[in-house]
Order: sequence, then C-alpha cells, then structure tokens
Amino acid sequence: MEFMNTKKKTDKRMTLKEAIATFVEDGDTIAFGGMGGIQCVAHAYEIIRQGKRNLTLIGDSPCEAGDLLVGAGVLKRMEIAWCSYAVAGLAYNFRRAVEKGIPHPIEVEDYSNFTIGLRFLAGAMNVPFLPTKSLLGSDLPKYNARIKTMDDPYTGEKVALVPAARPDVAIVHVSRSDKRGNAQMFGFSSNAENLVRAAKKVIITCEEIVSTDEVRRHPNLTIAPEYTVDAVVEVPFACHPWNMPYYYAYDIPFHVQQLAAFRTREGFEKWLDEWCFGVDSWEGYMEKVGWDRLERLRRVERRFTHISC
Amino acid sequence: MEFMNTKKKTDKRMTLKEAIATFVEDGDTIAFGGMGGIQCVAHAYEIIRQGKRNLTLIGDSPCEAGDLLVGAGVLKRMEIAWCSYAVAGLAYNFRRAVEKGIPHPIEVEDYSNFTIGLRFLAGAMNVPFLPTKSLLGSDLPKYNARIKTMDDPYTGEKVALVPAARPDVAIVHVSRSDKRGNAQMFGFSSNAENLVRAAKKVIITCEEIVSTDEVRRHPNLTIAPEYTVDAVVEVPFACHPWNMPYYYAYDIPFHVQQLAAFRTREGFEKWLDEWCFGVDSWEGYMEKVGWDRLERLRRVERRFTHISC
Amino acid sequence: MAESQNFARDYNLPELLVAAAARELRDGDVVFVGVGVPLLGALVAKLTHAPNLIMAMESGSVGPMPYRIVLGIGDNACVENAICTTSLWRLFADQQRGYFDVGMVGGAQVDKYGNLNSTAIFGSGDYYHPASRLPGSGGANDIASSAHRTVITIPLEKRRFLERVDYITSPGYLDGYNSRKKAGLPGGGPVAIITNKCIFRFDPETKEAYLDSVHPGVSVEEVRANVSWDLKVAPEVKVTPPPTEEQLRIIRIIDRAGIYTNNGLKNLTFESYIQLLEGSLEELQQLF
Amino acid sequence: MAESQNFARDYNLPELLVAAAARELRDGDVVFVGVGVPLLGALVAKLTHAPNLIMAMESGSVGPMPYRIVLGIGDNACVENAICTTSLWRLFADQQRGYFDVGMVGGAQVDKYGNLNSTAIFGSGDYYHPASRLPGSGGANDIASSAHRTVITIPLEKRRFLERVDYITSPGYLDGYNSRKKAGLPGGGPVAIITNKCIFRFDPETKEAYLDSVHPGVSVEEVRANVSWDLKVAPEVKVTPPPTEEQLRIIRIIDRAGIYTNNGLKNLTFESYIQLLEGSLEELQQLF
Repeated sequence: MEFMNTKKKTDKRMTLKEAIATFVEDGDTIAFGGMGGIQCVAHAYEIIRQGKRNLTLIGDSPCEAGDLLVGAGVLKRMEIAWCSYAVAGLAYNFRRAVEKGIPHPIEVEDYSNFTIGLRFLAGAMNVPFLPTKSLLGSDLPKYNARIKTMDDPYTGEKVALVPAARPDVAIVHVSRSDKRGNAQMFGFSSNAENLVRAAKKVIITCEEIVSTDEVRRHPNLTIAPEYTVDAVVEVPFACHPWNMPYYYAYDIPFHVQQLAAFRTREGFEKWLDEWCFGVDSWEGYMEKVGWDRLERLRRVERRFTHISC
Repeated sequence: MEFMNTKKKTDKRMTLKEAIATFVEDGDTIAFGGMGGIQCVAHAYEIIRQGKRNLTLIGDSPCEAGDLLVGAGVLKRMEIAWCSYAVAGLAYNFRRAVEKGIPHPIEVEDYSNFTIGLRFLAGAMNVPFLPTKSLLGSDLPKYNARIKTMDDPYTGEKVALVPAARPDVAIVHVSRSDKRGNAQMFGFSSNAENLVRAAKKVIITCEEIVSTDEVRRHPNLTIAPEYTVDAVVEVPFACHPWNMPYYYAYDIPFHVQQLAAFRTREGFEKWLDEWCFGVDSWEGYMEKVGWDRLERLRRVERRFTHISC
Repeated sequence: MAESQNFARDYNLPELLVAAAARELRDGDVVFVGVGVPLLGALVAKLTHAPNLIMAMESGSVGPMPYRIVLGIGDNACVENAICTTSLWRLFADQQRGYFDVGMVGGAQVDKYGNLNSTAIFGSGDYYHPASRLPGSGGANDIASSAHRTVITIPLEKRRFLERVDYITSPGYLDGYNSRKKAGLPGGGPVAIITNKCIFRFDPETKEAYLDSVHPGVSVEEVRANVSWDLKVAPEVKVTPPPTEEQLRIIRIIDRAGIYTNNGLKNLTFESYIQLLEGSLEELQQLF
Repeated sequence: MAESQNFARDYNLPELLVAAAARELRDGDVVFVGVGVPLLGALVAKLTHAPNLIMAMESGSVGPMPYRIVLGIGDNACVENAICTTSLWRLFADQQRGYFDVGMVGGAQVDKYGNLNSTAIFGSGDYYHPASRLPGSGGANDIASSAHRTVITIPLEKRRFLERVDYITSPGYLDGYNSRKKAGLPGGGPVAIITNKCIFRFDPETKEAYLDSVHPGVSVEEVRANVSWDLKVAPEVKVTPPPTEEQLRIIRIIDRAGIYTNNGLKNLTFESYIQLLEGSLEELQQLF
C-alpha cells in the first residue's frame, strides 16, 4: 500500500540539508529542542545557510538557535521565555534586534519557561489552552494579550491560561533513534516529548542511529514514537559547543571565543561568514573545530556520565 | 533539624499494615495505581482487614481494588471509568452494589479512562481543571455535573473540562524503590506518576527495595521522586493474581476460580473470610496461594520479559 | 494479495470475526486495541498484510510484539518488544492529538448512528437505578471521540440494536448528518459494526448504519429481525469473506488454547496455563 | 553547628555570597537552583549542614551530585548521579504543586516589595522600545510564583533598587500586604535579597523589604545611598557572617578554577578546561 504521509515511512533517514530543505519553509513557525544543553546548533547553521526567511520561533529558552537566527535575519517573531547564553554571555544579536532593529526589527511575545512548556503540552494534547498559576500578578499578561486570566469554574480561584503552540516544524536532537523515528533520550529531555507532538512536521536528529531491536530493548527511553516523526538525521556533535549528556562535554572555551565575536555586529557577520557560510555542512564545521578537540570533549564526558543500559 | 513532614523522612520503610493504619483514614478519598495489570491487591485486602469505612475511590479502571472494596462495604462513592475484571469476568460486587444496594448503596460518578487520567494530571499540576475533547457529545456530562463544557476563549472551539482529583491517599505499586521513596518503574506506568503527585499522602509499595545508588544509576526510571512519597513498603507479589511486568505473569486460572466465587454474595463473603480475614497479612495470603505457584509465575515471566538495565 | 483467495473451509465464527477485524486494518495503521477479537485481529493483520501496523494499549504501551496470548490491555505481554512504554494519559493524549488511525470499541447496546452504551441498561429504571450496571466507558469514550476511524464489535441481538441507546457512553454519529462534527469531536467516527452475523457500514451523508455484508449462511431477513429500527440495506449485500488459510493458521498459533476463539478459560488449569505460555513462546517467536 | 563558629578570614565577596546563600537553605529542602552563586550555595549547604538537600534543575533533573562545576542548568553535570531525570514541564509542574521549598532567582531590577525585572529596562522607552532588552523570565516567573520561599540575588545599586520595577517579570509581594495572595499565587514569596553589600528581609505584615544585615565593612548609610526608596532598617542591623572555614574549603574545591567566585572564564583555555574537569572528578568524588 502507499503511505499517506511521511510519518508512516519506515525509513525516514536523510541528511540534515535534505531535512531542512524538505520540511522548513519560509514563513513557518519553528521550535527547537534543548534547554541549557542539547541545543540545536547544527540545525540553526543549516537553516541560515539555506537562507530561510520570516520564521517565527517558539521556545522556552532557545538561546543558541534564537540568537543565531535573529542575528542572521531569519526570524520575524519570537515567542519565548529567555534568550541568553547563560554562563558564557549575553545574546547580543537578540538585544541588537530588540533595542536597535538590527538586522531588522522583530516581534517578541514574552512567556516563562513553564508556560512555554505548557503551550507545547497543550499542542501535544490537541487542546486549545492549559491553565497555570504562573504569570498571575506579574506584568507578562499586561503586555501579552494571549495570556488570559479566568476564575476557575469549579472553585472560583484565579488561573492564567496560555494558548496551545502548534509549530509547523519541530527540530529535536536526541541521544539515539532508529530509522523509523523511535527517538530515545538518556537523561533529561526538557520539552522534547511535547515539542514533537505539538508540531505538524518533526525532524529528529540524533547522536547515533540504532536498530529497532535496540529500541525495543529499552522502550522506557522512547520520548518520540515513530508516529510523531517525519525525518531522522544522524548528526554527531550537533550541539557543539553545547553539551550533550552521556556524549560530550560543554566546550565553554569555544563559546567564550564565539561570544566575544558576537559582541559587535561586524564580529557576528564575520563569524557567520567563517563558521556558517564558509563551510558546506555540519561536517565542515566539525572539521574546522577539529576532530581531536571533539574527541577530547567526548572522552572527558565518558569519565563523568556513561550509559549503563 | 526536625523534618516538617513525612515526605522529608530519609527512611520511609514500614510494613503494609503500618502504612495503611497510618495513612488511610475513614472517610478518605483514595486512589490506586495499576491499569489492566499492576493492580493493588495486597493493599485492598489490608484495607478491608483493617475495617476502613466510607472511602471514596477515584480511579480509571480500578477493577480488583474497586470490586473488593465495594463488596466489603468499604466504599461510599466511586469516581471511575470502568469496573470489571476484563477477560476473567465481571465485577459482581460493583454490579450488586449499584443494581441492588448490596452490601449498601454507593454513589457512582462516571468518567472515561483518559479523563480520569486528566483529573490526576490536573491534581499533580495543582491546577483546578484540564480541558479535553473526550466526553463531548456523549451522555457522560448529562449525568455528571462536574464535567463542564465551554467554548475555548482562543478559537471558540468546544472543549470539556474535568475537575482536578486530589485524593487524600494514593497507593501505588512499582517495580522498585529506595527507602527514601524514589520509585522506579520498568515498563508502562499507567497514571502512577500523576497519582503520587495528585494525592496528599502517598504509599509506595514495590517488588523490591534497592539502594539509592542503584536508583541513581537509572534516573530515567524514576516516576515518583522522594519528595512526593510518605511511606515505602516492600510487598512482593502484591498484585497477585494480576501480572507485574518483568516480575510475574498473570495467574488467570486463579482469577477464574476467584470470580466464580464472587458470582454470589455468599461466595464473595466466604472468599473474604478465607483469603482476607482468614490470614493475618499478605504473607499469609502468599503462603496460602503457595510459594511454588508464585515462583512458577515468576519463572515463566522471566522467559518473556527481563530487565536489561 | 493472492493469498487472500485461499479461503479456509473449516473455521468457526470467532475466527471469522477475527479475520473481519483484521481486514479493517491497513499497513502502517496505528491501532488502539482492546483485548479479545480486536486484538487478535490486529495481530493477524500485522502478521499478514500489515507488517508495519503498530498496536497501542491504554496501559501505556506502543508497538509490542508479544510472544504469548494477550490477557488484558495491561498484561505483561503488552511490554514485550514494545517500541515505547509510557503512561496512560500520554497514550490517550496521543490519540486526542490524532496519531491513532483506528480504535476498536465494544458495548452492550448500539444504535443506528453507531452510538454505544457500555455504562448501564436502564430497563424500567434509569441511570441511577439501572436494571443492569455495565463496566462503564473505560477508554471507549476516548477512542470513539478521537480515533480517525472506529470499528465496533458487538453481537447482533434485537435488545442490543436500538433506535437509540439508553446512554451514549461512546459517541458514534450522535444524531447523524454533521451532528458529530458540531459536537466538537476530533475523530472520524465508526466505519463498521462487526457482529456475529453480519457487518454494517455507515452512509456517508446521513451517517446511518446499513447492512453491508452477511456472514456465510446468514440471510438479510435474519439480520433485519435482530435490529429494532427500520434497517437500510446495501443495494447488493455482500457475503463476508471467510478467513484465509494463512489468517486461520496464525489465529490458531496466537490463540492456541482457544481462549478467545474457542473454549474460553473454562478448561484452563494452572498446569495447562504454564504450558500454554511456554509453548507460545517458542511458536510465536518464529512469527514476528 | 559548632563548626559555624570557625569563620574564615581570607575570603572574597563572591565566597561570602555563596555562604550567605547556603545559610538560607535547610536540611531536607528541595531547591530549584539556577547557575552561579545560588547553585554553589546549594552545593555548599548539601556538603555541610543540609546533607538531605535536593537540587532541582529546570532542564528536568532532580537530585544530582555532580563531580564538576555546573556550567548551566542543562549542563551534563546535572544528570550526574541524579535521582530522577525527567522533563522541563514536569519539574515546573512539581514546583507549582508545592514540592519545592526554595527557589533562587535574580534580575536586573528589584523593588521594595521584592518584585523582580529581568525582561527590559525601559529607560526613556517602554516595553516595546526598551533602552535595554534583558534575557526575559526564563523560569524565574514560575519559581517566584510557586516556590515556598524565594531567595533573590542582585547587586546593590541605586538604578537597580527601585520604588517600582519597570516590568514585573517575577512577582514578589506585588503591592505589599496581602496583594500577592489575592493575585492567586501559590508560593510564599521572597524571604531574602542577598546583595554584594547586605541582606534584606521582608516585613511580615507590610511585606516591604528592610535592611537586615550588612556585610563586614559595609555601613548602613552606604546601603541607604544605593536604594532609591526610603529604606526601612531593622532595629538592630546584624553583620552578615563570613563563610566558615569548612564552607570556604568546599567552595574552593567545587569552584576550583574560580569561574563563579574569582576570575570567571577569562583565563580558561581548552587545555586548562579539560584539566579542570579531570581534576574536579577526582576531588569531588571524595566529597559526596
């Protein structure tokens, strides 16, 4: 028989280039997995390289992807809780866009991490909203009309409502997946399990592709069953310079150097020329970082966390 | 320092008798883990043995505990989706109570499995309700005033609301736990993760108590962190005759024999006299079932499912 | 499928029903299954024409390949070789999200719009004082609300096939026409009612059930006599095909003790049960 | 705690702040931590007076015992020896449920009722055209809404300590008195503001911040000069205790490169970073 859609395919493997070209369209609403670590870096570079435009980003704290995309002029709008590189530094591109309209002005709709999480959960459950006790009393509802407050019809207590997020595309990096898209995660998964379900189209990237038999040996680890997934891409070190639990440590010295460049618009543009447009693909980026360096990040991580299943 | 409540204790181990005596009070609202399998059987017998009264049961499909407790006259009210023993037979006690008020009349409030699940999720999240697309158009809202329908304030589409469940006590059987109550589950967990969070007091029973170091080796398996738990009890074979994945197979021949007895009120009373009041504890029940039989159920299960972590 | 022409000759009614259920399923379908005939049908489909079929069980299991008969939707068999084990609410949320192509539901009463009652037979009483209290919805309301299509299994009896059920536990097409959609239900509604005598399907416009096929040896009149409304009948009523040889072979391997398709549980002893499990393991491992 | 009398002599300001944060925590507390001083404080508490303290990180990690400096709330260090790894929404839901005793939050502006702004400094503009766009709430609004008590860390500067913040990202006591409760917030609100010069606490009735202790060598006047409202002061202003010898020893093991308590990242090379990690592993394994 013919399968009706890409989620039914039994082999969803493709390259990152193909996945982004196939599933990300100009004007789409997009969401990335990761939080603190497990950031979608390879993916953001590829989107920039392909010259995508007018995207809306929904995310809790999509620091790397958010700041890169806004700096590259890819985003028209962000619905987020946070944009900064945390310990390594501030999101200079995000600031320049909001404060000075560089490279162009963007709309920002503010939420909190939990309530962005609830928006994805609502999308994943196919309900139009979810209630919360966050946001009450704060100024977020004052400047965001889509945060509504209501009196609970059962008890009369106050709750805030946030609307479901239903992005066109979710891009989520996981530990491993089979070719059907049964995606598994060791360690925490931030909002990944809901992102994949909230989105219409889902690109799973993974550190390693494994057999379906291996998936079946550890069904507890599956955060995205194959019926949620459209594409599977093996992208080792996809989060560099960020960390991937059980795979490689955070390359914070690299990040410091990167953010020093991002402080100025010129520095950022030069960085993109070199690290994004100056290479053909993520393989080129990895080559440039140096395999020995990546290997050392992997080896040192193994001393702290190792998969014992 | 003194800990403020039992959830802060660092050693929560006690016997099942102690746990039920300490945490289940007459008039309480109670909920049990399990769905299809992993039924709380030892726990239901102990509650009956201790003569608890006027309990309200909230549960998706709490067949064994529901039917036993209603037959023993422990329940005054059930908020459920289903009560039956599935393949093995019908819930005769539940039917007798509703149809004929034997041993006494009970109130029943009907939901579906999903919406009972949502009620626990709402309780776990500390929000007063959750929305769903289930229940719309059916007669459940017609006879259950606590199912409300509303127009979504974002899109105008119809949703049904169900109220949070916040039972006084949740009793949940898991694969293993440490003495602090970090409870882990191999395989599916039905609504366990939300039950423990929705309830005020939580009794975790487990097939085996393990060290906290062992818990830390597999943090993905933890469905109830210690801060949700008040008591930890090691109760092997707690689900007999039901199945416990990775531990022992369903003893359906036993169940057939049991349900043959339950067909009549006299048969049920005789059964309770023999299997509940005729023994002092779950150890007595297991002795009566026969250790060789239990061992064979365990051995045969090992051939089908084995923990590989 | 050439094999589908090799129809079996010696089969019983439950085996025909399993084959009929299997035929409702397509390769690649995600199926929300209950125990008994529907589950056997899903397994037979997976082992014949639908190798990429995925079973979902409401206890929280996705994609198991069990090496033994499944004795409940929370049986240990459900975790065997699963691709994902999770929680009940997540499984149902995935269904509400629209990931499940087919749901299999049953009940004690069904009406001409495919609405099902598994809550209470009112008799001379009402919901609060029913003649017969049934188990309740379980997951049936949720399946009927959200699965893309639902397949109903229920025995054909006049007291069960009603103009209107006493209580709508699981919504079919409600009052027919577009009333289901207007109620806000995301799923597509029932596509078939499989009974012990025939199969009904639904008019695309009115959403009323009509007789589509009779099982071998059953007459249209016999069906009419067991339906309490003025039954509509397809212009050319088909004969339900029997199981194929291959389907039958698989049914008898999976349900080797005939728990669902023959003697039920009544001859099962503890010894024969353990032997059943051990024997199943060897035979079913070959199949997947 | 006898050891608490053995105060250190040679310590720097960040080390004092870590010790102050540690003192806000009790044994058995579940603490929602952010990186930097709060996290170091939680680790120091766990390794001294609060062995049963549990750290929760919003990426989805509960109870880690990391053998290296934690470089983010989603750093790999967060999964080391965790008792539970789960999802972001579940962690926050657990906080909303009331399981978390303490949350640590920061911001760019704070006001007399402990409301925090980490969204935008309006300057001559407004929310839509701010002089300075800050990172946003992240999890801070959620922590401030639901943790039983929150501990605020922020540098003492007149432009940061305002009668009213430009934008309430994270609610403190809103307009004081019972206004927080009336807004429907489940958590208890802030209990302390730890600054580089002093610690503020809150009046139980008015919920206004008052000066409770000054750090060694800081005067009350110096604090007043850096607060833009008419600051209330405790009848007897205490002196913030320095770190104990034991606290200091542990701070310097955990943050052996001084990333949070000394030179920051500026001297870090890739080589020295890898060496830092390898050295940490050996030293920190001994501690837990």
